[in-house]
Amino acid sequence: MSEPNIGVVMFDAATDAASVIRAVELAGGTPVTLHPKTTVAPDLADLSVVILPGGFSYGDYLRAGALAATQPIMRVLAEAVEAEEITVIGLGNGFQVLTEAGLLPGAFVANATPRYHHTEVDFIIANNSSAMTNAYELGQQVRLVQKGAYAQYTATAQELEALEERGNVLIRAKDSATGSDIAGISSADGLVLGLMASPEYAIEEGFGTDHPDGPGMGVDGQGLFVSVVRAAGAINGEGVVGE
Amino acid sequence: MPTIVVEVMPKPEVLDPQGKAIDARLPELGFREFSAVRQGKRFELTVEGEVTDDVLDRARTLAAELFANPSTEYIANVEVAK
Amino acid sequence: MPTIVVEVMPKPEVLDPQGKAIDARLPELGFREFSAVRQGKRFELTVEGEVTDDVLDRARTLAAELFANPSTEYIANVEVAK
Amino acid sequence: MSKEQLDTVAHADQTPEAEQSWAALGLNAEEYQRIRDILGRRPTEAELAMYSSMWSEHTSYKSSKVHLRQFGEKTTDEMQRNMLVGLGENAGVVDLGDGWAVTFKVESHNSPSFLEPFQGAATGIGGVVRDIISMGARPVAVLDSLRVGHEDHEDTARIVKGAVAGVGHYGNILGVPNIAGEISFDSVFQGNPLVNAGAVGVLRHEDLRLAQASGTGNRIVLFGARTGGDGIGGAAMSSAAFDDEGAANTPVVQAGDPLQENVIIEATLELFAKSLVEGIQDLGAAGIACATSELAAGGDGGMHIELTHVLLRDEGLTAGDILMSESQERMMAVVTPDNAAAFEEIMAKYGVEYSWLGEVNDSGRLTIDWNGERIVDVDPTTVADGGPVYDRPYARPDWQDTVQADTFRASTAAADLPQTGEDLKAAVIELMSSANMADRSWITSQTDTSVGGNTRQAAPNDAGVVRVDEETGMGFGLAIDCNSRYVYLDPYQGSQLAVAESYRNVATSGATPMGISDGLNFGSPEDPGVMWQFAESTRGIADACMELGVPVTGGNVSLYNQTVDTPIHPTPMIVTLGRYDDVATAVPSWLHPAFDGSAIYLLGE
Ligand SMILES: Nc1ncnc2c1ncn2[C@@H]1O[C@H](COP(=O)(O)OP(=O)(O)O)[C@@H](O)[C@H]1O
Repeated sequence: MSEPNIGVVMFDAATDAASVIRAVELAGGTPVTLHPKTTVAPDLADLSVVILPGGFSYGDYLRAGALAATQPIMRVLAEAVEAEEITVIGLGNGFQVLTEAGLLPGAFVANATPRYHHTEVDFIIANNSSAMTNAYELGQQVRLVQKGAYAQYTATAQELEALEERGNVLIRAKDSATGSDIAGISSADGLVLGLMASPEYAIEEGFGTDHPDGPGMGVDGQGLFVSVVRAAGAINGEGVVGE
Repeated sequence: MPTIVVEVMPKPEVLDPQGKAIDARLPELGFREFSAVRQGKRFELTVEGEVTDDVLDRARTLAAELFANPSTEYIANVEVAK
Repeated sequence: MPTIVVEVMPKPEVLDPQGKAIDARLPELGFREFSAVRQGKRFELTVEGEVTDDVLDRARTLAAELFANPSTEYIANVEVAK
Repeated sequence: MSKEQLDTVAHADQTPEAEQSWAALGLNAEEYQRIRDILGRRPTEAELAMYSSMWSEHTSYKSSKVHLRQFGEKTTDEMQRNMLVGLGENAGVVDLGDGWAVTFKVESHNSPSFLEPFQGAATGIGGVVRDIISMGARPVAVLDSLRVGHEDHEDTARIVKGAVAGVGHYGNILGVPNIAGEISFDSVFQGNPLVNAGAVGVLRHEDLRLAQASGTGNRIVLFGARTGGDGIGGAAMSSAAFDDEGAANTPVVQAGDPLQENVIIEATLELFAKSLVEGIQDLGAAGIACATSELAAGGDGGMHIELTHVLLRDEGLTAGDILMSESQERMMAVVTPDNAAAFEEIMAKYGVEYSWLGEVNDSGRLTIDWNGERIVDVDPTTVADGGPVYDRPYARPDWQDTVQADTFRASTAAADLPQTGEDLKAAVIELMSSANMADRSWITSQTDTSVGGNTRQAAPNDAGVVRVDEETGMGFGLAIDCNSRYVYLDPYQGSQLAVAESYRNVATSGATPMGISDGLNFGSPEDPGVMWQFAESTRGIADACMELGVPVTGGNVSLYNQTVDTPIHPTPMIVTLGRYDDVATAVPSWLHPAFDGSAIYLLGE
C-alpha cells in the first residue's frame, strides 16, 4: 500500500501548517502542499483528502478565517466536495475558514472571556466513524491543545439540532475556555469536517500534551492523523463516512 | 475623496461576548445609563471619483460578501459619509 | 428602547493592518471601485428611558474613556440611532 | 524649515547661520557643533535628523559604552570559544555544534509601551524578531519581561493587559512560541513600565549574515511595509524621561502588522537559502537613516540613495520624516545586479512590496537625493559610529546607606513573625496570592507556547526548552530573570544575583549555559547616582560571567527610565541560553504526578 497523498493548504500565516505536515508524515501519509491561489482542479487530481491547517490565516484580520475563505483554492475545493471527489478537513483556524466559506454550518464568535486562550482541553470522541475520528474508540477521552480568540462555535437552533440528529457532532470538549462544548463536526455527507483544536501538538512524546506518564507525554492527536491517512487510503473502508 | 461607510453588527440573537464583557464593566465604571452594549464593525471605503448609485450598490455587495458573516452578523448601514 | 451609536476609527496616520489586508483582497475579488479600506468599531448602547442631552454626553464620555484608544483611534460619530 | 523650501546641501552651504532645532531633536550644543565640525558646514535638516537619531542614547550607547567594554575585556578566550559573532553586531551568535548556531537578544520597548501598551509590546516582539532574521536565522522562540506599576493603581490594568495581549498577538500570528518571561509589579514602575521583548533564532553556520553593504555596484533595496509617519523621533524620545504629562512629544504610534512580518520572514529566509543577499539590515529605531548609515559604515563606505523611490503610505511626508520614520515590518538588503531579477521573483512569490533605492559605491560618502537634489552628503561612519562617547560622572548616592539600613530585621516587622501553624499558613497564602507570586497562567495562556512543535518546556518551568535538531534532539534552554529590588539595594551584588538566577534556572533544567544577553534598564545617565548604579551593575554582570565562565553575547541598553526625577529600580534583565545534547533530558521544575514517590533533596547550604 503506497502512502496516500494528503493535501495541506498553505495560507499566509497558517502557523500550524509545518506541524500538520509533520503529523501527516508520522501517520504514514505523504503531505502535498497546495498554494491558496490554486485555481485548477488537476492540482487536486491525486488527492482524496485536503487539510486546512490552523494558525492565523491572513492574520485573522477582518474575522477569523474570513480572508482565507475568499482565496481561489476554496472555490476549487467547494466544487470537488460538490462532486464528492474530496474530503476537506479544517483544524483550528482551518475550521473557521470552512464556516466562513459556507462549507460547514455555524460560525465562530469571541471566547466567553474575550481574549486569546492557549490551553489543553480534554475532548470526548462522540462519533468514531468519520474521516478524522475512525482510529479512536467511541467515548474515548483525548487531550489536545485548543487555541484562539474567536474559538467559540455557534449555530442556529435548527443547525444544532440537525448536527445532533445526524450524529455530525464528532468531538465534544469537556471544559473549554471558548464557552462552547462543540469542538468537532462534519457536514451531513461527511465530506467536510472541522475541529477546533490542534491535534498536531500531541503527536510526539515529550512534545505533546500533559499526560499521567509525564509532562508533554500525551500523544492523543496521533489518532486524528491516522484516521485521516486511513480515510485517504481507504485502508479501513468500513465505517469511514464518505466512502 | 468621498467615503462610503459600511456598518456591521452581530445579530441580536447571536452571542456577543465582547459586548457582554463591556456591559459587565459599565456599572463598575459608573455608567448606569446604558443597559446593554453590542460591539460591531465600521468600514470606510474610499471611492475614486463620484459615488453613483451603482458604486453604492457595489459597496452593498461587498458588505454582504465579505464584511458581514451572514450567520452571525447583519449589515446595519451603508451610506455615503457626510 | 432607544439606542445610541458610537463609532470609532483608527487615526488616519496610524497603520491599519486590518484595512490594509482587506484592501489587498479587493482587486482579486473584482472590487475596483474602492481605493482604500479602513476598519473600525461600532458600538450600540441601549438606553433605558429617554435620550436626553445628558445621556448623550455620558455616551461621549464612555466613548472617550473606554471605546476609543486616544493614541491610535478617534471617535468618528456619536448619535442616536434612527 | 517650511515644506516648500527643501534644505539641500547647497542651501545649507549658503545659509550657515540658519536656525536649527537641534535641541528639540535631543542634541546638546556641543553635539550640534561637533556635527558642524565633521561636515565643515551646518547640517541639512535631513542630516540633522539622521545625526540626532543615530547619536541618541538609544542608538549610540553614548553613556553606556565605556561600561559595556568590560563585557569584552573580561571575556577569556576559553569563554569565547563557542562565539561565532560577538558583541557589536545585531545579536551575538553562539555555536551549538553539528553546524548549528543560535542567536538571541532582548530589546526594550518601554516608552512606546507606556503610550500604547498593546502596540508597544507587539512591535517590541516584531522588532526583536527582525533583528534575529537579519542575522540569517529563523526565529524559533520569543520571550518577554515586564515591569509594571502597583497592582492596585488604576492605570496598571491598562498597561499589563495591553502589554500581555500585545506580546501574544504579535508572536501568535508570527507562529513563534513564547517560552519564557517574567513580570513584576512595583509602584516605582507606575509612570515608566518596562517592556522588554526577546527572540531566539537558529541557523546553519553558512547562513550567517551581517549588516554590511560591500561591493561597488551592488544595489540597495527596501522591502516589506510602506513607509508612514510612525514613531518619527522615537529614538530621541526613548532617550528622554517622561514629564508629568506623560510623554514630552507624542509621535504617531507605530502599529504592528504581524501578518506582514510573517510573510517577510518566509521571504527573507528564502533569500538567504538562495544566497541572494550580500548584506541585510532590519529597520528599527531611526529607520532608513539608521539602516543606510550602518550598512554603509559596515561595508566599503559608500552608498547612494534616491529617497524619492521609497514607497509611502502617506504622501505628505517630508524627506526628513521618511529618513526617520519607524514604520514596522521593513528590511533593507544589498543585492548584486546579477541577483536582482531572482530577488524580484521571490518578492512577487510572497506578495511583498519592494523598491530599489540606490547602490553601493566607493565614494566613502553616504549621499541621499530627494527629487534630484542632494539633501545628505556625509561620511557614514561619522553617523553610525562617530557619535560622542561620555564617561559620565558617577557617585554612590547618599540615600544608598539609608536604603541598605532598612533591613527586615531592623524593622518592626520582626515582631510580627508568624508564631503558630495557623499564622504560618495564613502568611504563606498571603504571599502566594500576592501579585508578584500568584499564578501566571492568565498571562502564559495568552501566548502560543506549542507552535512549531519543538517546545519541550514552557511555562510554568524555570527554563523554556526548544529542540533544534530533530535527528539528535539537540536544543537549547533559556530563562530571563532579574530582581529589580535586589539591584536597587546593591547594584553590584544584585546584578550578580540576576546572572546567577538566570544561569541557575537554565542549569537546573539540565542545560549547559553557553552565553548571556542582557537588557539593561536604568534611569537618567545624567544623574550620577543612576550612573553609579549602571557602573556597579555592569561590573557585577561582567564579574559574575567571568566567575561562571559564560560570555555576554549581546544586549540592549535603555536609559532615561524615570518620571520627573524618580528613576525606576535599576533592572538588568539577564537571559541565559544553554545547550542540551538532547532536550529529552530536560528537567521540569514542577512536581508532576508522574514523579509521585520520588525523593526530594535540598542541595546547597
Ligand atoms: N510575561 C511573561 N511572558 C511569558 N512567560 C511568563 C511571563 N511571566 C511569567 N512567565 C512564565 O511563567 C512561569 C512562572 O513565572 P514566574 O512566576 O516569574 O516564575 P519564577 O518565580 O519561578 O521565576 C515561568 O515559566 C515564566 O517563564
